[in-house]
Amino acid sequence: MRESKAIIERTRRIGPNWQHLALAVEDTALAQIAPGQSLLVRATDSRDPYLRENWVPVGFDPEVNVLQIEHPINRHYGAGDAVSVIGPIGLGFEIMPGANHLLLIAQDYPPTRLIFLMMQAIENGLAVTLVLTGIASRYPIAALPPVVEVVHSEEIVAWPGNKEMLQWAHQVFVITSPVFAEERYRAVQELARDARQALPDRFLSGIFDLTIPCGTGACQACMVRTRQNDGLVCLSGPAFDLAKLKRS
Amino acid sequence: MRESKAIIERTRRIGPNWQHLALAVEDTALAQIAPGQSLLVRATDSRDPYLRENWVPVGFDPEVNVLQIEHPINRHYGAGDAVSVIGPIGLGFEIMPGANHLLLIAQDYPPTRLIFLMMQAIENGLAVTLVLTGIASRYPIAALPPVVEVVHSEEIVAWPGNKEMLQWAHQVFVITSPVFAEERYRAVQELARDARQALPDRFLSGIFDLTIPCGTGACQACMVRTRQNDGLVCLSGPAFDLAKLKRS
Amino acid sequence: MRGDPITQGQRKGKYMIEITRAGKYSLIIDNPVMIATGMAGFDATAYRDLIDLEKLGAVVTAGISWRARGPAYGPRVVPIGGGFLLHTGLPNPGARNVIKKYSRQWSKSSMPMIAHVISTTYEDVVRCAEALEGSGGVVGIELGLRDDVLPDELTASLDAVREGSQLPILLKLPLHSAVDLWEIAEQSGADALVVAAPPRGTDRDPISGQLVGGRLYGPWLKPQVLRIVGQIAELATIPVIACGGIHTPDDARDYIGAGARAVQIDSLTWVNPGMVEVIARNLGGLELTRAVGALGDEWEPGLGKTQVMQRDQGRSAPPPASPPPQLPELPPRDEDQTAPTDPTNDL
Amino acid sequence: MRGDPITQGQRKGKYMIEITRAGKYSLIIDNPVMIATGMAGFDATAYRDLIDLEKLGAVVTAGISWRARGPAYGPRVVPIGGGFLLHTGLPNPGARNVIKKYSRQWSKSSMPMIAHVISTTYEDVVRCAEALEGSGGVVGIELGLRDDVLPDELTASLDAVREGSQLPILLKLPLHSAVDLWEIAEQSGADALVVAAPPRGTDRDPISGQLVGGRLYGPWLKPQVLRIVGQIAELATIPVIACGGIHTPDDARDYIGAGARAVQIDSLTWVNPGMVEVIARNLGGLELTRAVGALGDEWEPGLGKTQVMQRDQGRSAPPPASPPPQLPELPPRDEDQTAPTDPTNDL
Ligand SMILES: Cc1cc2nc3c(=O)[nH]c(=O)nc-3n(C[C@H](O)[C@H](O)[C@H](O)COP(=O)(O)OP(=O)(O)OC[C@H]3O[C@@H](n4cnc5c(N)ncnc54)[C@H](O)[C@@H]3O)c2cc1C
Ligand SMILES: Cc1cc2nc3c(=O)[nH]c(=O)nc-3n(C[C@H](O)[C@H](O)[C@H](O)COP(=O)(O)OP(=O)(O)OC[C@H]3O[C@@H](n4cnc5c(N)ncnc54)[C@H](O)[C@@H]3O)c2cc1C
Ligand SMILES: Cc1cc2nc3c(=O)[nH]c(=O)nc-3n(C[C@H](O)[C@H](O)[C@H](O)COP(=O)(O)O)c2cc1C
Ligand SMILES: Cc1cc2nc3c(=O)[nH]c(=O)nc-3n(C[C@H](O)[C@H](O)[C@H](O)COP(=O)(O)O)c2cc1C
Ligand code: FES
Ligand code: FES
Repeated sequence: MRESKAIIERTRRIGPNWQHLALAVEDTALAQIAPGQSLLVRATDSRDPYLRENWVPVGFDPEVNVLQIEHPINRHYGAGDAVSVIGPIGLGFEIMPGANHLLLIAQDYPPTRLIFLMMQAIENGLAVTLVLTGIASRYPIAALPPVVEVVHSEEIVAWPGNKEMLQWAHQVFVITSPVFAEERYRAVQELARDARQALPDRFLSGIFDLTIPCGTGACQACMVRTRQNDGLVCLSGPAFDLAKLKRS
Repeated sequence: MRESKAIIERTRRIGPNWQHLALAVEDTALAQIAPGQSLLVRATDSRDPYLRENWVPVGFDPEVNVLQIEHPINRHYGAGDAVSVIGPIGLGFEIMPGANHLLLIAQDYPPTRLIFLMMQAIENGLAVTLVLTGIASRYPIAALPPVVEVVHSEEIVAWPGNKEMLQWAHQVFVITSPVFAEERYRAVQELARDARQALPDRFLSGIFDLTIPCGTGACQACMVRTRQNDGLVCLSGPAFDLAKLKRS
Repeated sequence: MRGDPITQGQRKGKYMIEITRAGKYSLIIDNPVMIATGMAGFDATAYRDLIDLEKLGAVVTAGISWRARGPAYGPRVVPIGGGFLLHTGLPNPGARNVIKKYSRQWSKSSMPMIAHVISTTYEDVVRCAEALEGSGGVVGIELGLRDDVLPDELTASLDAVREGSQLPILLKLPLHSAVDLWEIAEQSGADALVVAAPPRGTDRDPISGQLVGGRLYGPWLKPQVLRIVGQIAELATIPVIACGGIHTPDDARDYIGAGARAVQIDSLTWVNPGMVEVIARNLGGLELTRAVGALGDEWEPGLGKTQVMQRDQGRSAPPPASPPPQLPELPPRDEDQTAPTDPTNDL
Repeated sequence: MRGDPITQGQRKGKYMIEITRAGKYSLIIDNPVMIATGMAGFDATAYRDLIDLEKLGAVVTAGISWRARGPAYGPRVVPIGGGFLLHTGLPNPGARNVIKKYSRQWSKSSMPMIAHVISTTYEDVVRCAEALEGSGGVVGIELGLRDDVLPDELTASLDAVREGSQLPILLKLPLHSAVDLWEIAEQSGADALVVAAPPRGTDRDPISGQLVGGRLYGPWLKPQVLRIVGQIAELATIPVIACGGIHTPDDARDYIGAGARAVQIDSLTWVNPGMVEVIARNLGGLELTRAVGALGDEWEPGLGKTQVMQRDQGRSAPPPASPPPQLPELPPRDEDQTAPTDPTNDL
């Protein structure tokens, strides 16, 4: 992990609340960035916000070393702005060998963390279904490739056809608000147990979108309560096998 | 004094360190703003900087309610940015009746506070000489009207021809760093006393460019040590008759 | 002092909040939001056109001493990260001159004025309190202390104010020693505790390069003060008034939730005066008696009552904050459990 | 402890700064800049590619207790105005596991590691100190305390560390009580005072809506801590190490100027790690002995020695800061008056 400079080359509004930033990175190590990993960015000389922001790539163009970043429109960035980048943060999502059907679920939470994975999976010929529940239903899907099946649901945990989908899926990634992660991830596990005989290891991964103060494993503020109390989102996250979490 | 909105309509670089912002004001009371007065501006939602900035007009176009603000290039402003304005702060400079020759002196300090006065004086047919000493020599004068006589000096307090100028001037405005104001304003008084028989009241005004936390007279942080200890820059400044100051 | 804040009816058709000890030294205001000392001058008229002062519960004057005080030498304002350092020297023309100049305005104003008395010598504080009570314009005295005040000095200063006047006394405690001093203050006759005076600090003025000592202000004061307000309000038997870094209605509500009877707004008054009014309007609706249908903590401008109710019912509660394993922290105060009884609930 | 910082020669061709009591418990480092506890994990290797660790004087580990501790429940980071609140619960796998995992790395590193010991029970602190000394990897122990620690607890914790080990003990004092506790700490055998641990506060997590209590970090800590460092360093007879809100080389120099022997960098490590190295490089040039031609306080990257001299001679001095009329404030420490004696002066 290194600190380097990057330049915002373009900004594009993709919906009422979301923008995409084309970020030209100088550190070629970032060319290896994988779905799941993110960047710690300081985009201003100001001390407000004080902590670095966690920027999530949704795409990468290796020809020109440009990352697509999805960011809420709570701030305006100008083309040409230089930012300081620390990264990559965390591990890439691990797709099990032979997993051809991916089920991605954004439970009442923006699916941003799932988009890069979705794009790469499609490129590699996998079948992908994206489930958007609760407020995630409002996420602008116009920009997504038509080959993705998108399912909307008002209800937060379950969705129409969830049983069948959990049956055919080879691997599932879920994201929800960290505030409700424990109860909601448990509910998804219940759904899956109801739907199928066995839950193989790594079948269900939950993404923990916690605030990342340091990104280096130093502060331990991003620890997820695994059986060993050793899961740091910034080092071994953001996705954790739901079967390995500690239950309170 | 009121709080109102204003829009930055245009930004223009006038030198390596200075920009002009065209500020469209919504509060028509600000159309009366006079040379010497300024605005307390919050230009960002961020809390850095925390205190409002003190913006100094250098011109005003009453037809369109647009103020020209002179601002160091330590921050970039975008056309269309809305800012919150409290003002006007302070009193306008008082020109004595019959004063036809103005001498404006920026001692090792940006002359920004003098420019609006200079422009109005010229418009009203007064003769104006602008003396720029020390670092003020680097101020970009290309944008100034050619009718102004500009004198440069390496030396901070005195300048070539100071005696003559202090003799013919009907009124003098001096600005310098608040850190050195006491000693430097005293030195200018000495120069003036050497140059002429009598120093009429209000002949020499010193400008105190202090930080203005409140702008309302509430905090008393901008108090200048006058004989009565009652001179608040934000209410009765920024210019004070040098004859009325307390000497330590 | 937590729970059962006293509301004895309504004045001007609004709420009544007793911000000092009940009885002889009771002081009642109708909105829990005040402006803190030093923020609005000696009579607040400077903010007439920036804030609707009628919406405020009270304003505390700038510091007043018996003898005149001049301004501090050298730099007086230093920007610091997300805030500033202020060193004024507490200039004021002395109590008699302040009263001469402002007491008419105080009496005319329908908004209660509380005089902030600088604790200098015993005799001077006595005279200052006498003169202020005699002026007839102020409803209470807030006593300010040195940042490193000793318990004996605190007691002596309180005695001096009481010797000079029968006005309710609000004691403003320094941040760092508030937890150690509040009990002595309560026992020595303070009628309310103002928690806290901003801490003093030292930083370098970037313009002159000089080191400057002064009071520190900024939004980061709030979490420091909130913790201490919670600790003191838990135990004190006289009202606690919270002061420190309030910048939003939610900041003010957090203090009320921690047990403060009222709040004082500090530097927000300068950087965003309009927001002071918004906070007073918001907290003005804080019906501390929880009358039928009142929602203590759910007001947003533009949100109708029914919408509020609906939103409240639909919300899924976050899991309760569990205490950390071995590190006891003052638990957040339980929210008032009174259920809203408005019949529209059933719609 | 002001003045005459001890410099007993050079190690690795650099300076030597004694950051603890001279004698048996002396600890010498070669750069006055360290990283504070909790900021760089248990062995700092996470910052290997972000900071040239060789430039630092030392790194303090994250908190270590005898027994393992789990992470805090609920939200652990809350942004506050210009900073943040952090509530981790001080998770660590227990002293034996920490030592097993990191002591090889500690011994290998040429940068001194100081272990931060969490003051739990007497017995556990003794065992923890024993184990750490036995590991052979750390050069000293920094003892951390509860924010509301009582004098007796402080003394007992110091005793426990001393019973368990003969390593130099740095005691980290809480901000609010540092002025009251430093003397007891000095008398009870602390070998250095770290001023200060960040204050605790309470604020509302905007994501979950919950109140969270934790430590507060941000640049505004610096003026609060600088004042206290000045007060304590004036009187203490053991070295003072300053910690709080350092974000620039000038912040660090202000602490040294106030009498600190060394400094610890806190949250800057996370938000701008590159600057930590710049500060260490800058302060590395702070020749505390003021050798011939050395300029203690005038280093800027890219500025040659001769230019520095010229600039220094040409500068017109700002007027001295006059004390305010009646409010005595700790005067800024007199700058060392030793004139530079480099012959190039005369050019
Ligand atoms: C059952 C019930 C429960 C209530 N609960 C709350 C509560 O929890 N919190 C609460 O604050 N109020 C609450 N209110 C409303 C409260 O009692 C006041 O009516 C309200 O705060 C406006 O007070 P005011 O005297 O300033 O109104 P007015 O003097 O009538 O002022 C009205 C004007 O001020 C504006 N205004 C009002 N409030 C605000 C604001 N917050 N921000 C900006 N502009 C504003 C309005 O747009 C309007 O233009 C409640 C009212 C009822 C009937
Ligand atoms: C008479 C004299 C007085 C001095 N006074 C001071 C003083 O007051 N303060 C002081 O800091 N140093 C001072 N120095 C220099 C100091 O002794 C060190 O040489 C200097 O800090 C670099 O140390 P280093 O070991 O990191 O250098 P090296 O390991 O040799 O590092 C050199 C590299 O680091 C870069 N670098 C060095 N310093 C910095 C910096 N501050 N910021 C960013 N990059 C840097 C250089 O560009 C270069 O690439 C003085 C030197 C002399 C001879
Ligand atoms: C004798 C004495 C009395 C003081 N009384 C007050 C006071 O009433 N209110 C207050 O805010 N500060 C008071 N202070 C002092 C604070 O510690 C600080 O000096 C004061 O806030 C001055 O603020 P300044 O930094 O703007 O000069 C007093 C200080 C002294 C020495
Ligand atoms: C028994 C006990 C020992 C403590 N020791 C330390 C310590 O060694 N270092 C420290 O930073 N905080 C220590 N603290 C506590 C602080 O007050 C605070 O709880 C600690 O910094 C935990 O940080 P957190 O807010 O991240 O959970 C201790 C608290 C307790 C109850
Ligand atoms: S963000 Fe600090 S340990 Fe993960
Ligand atoms: S700026 Fe506050 S009184 Fe002038």
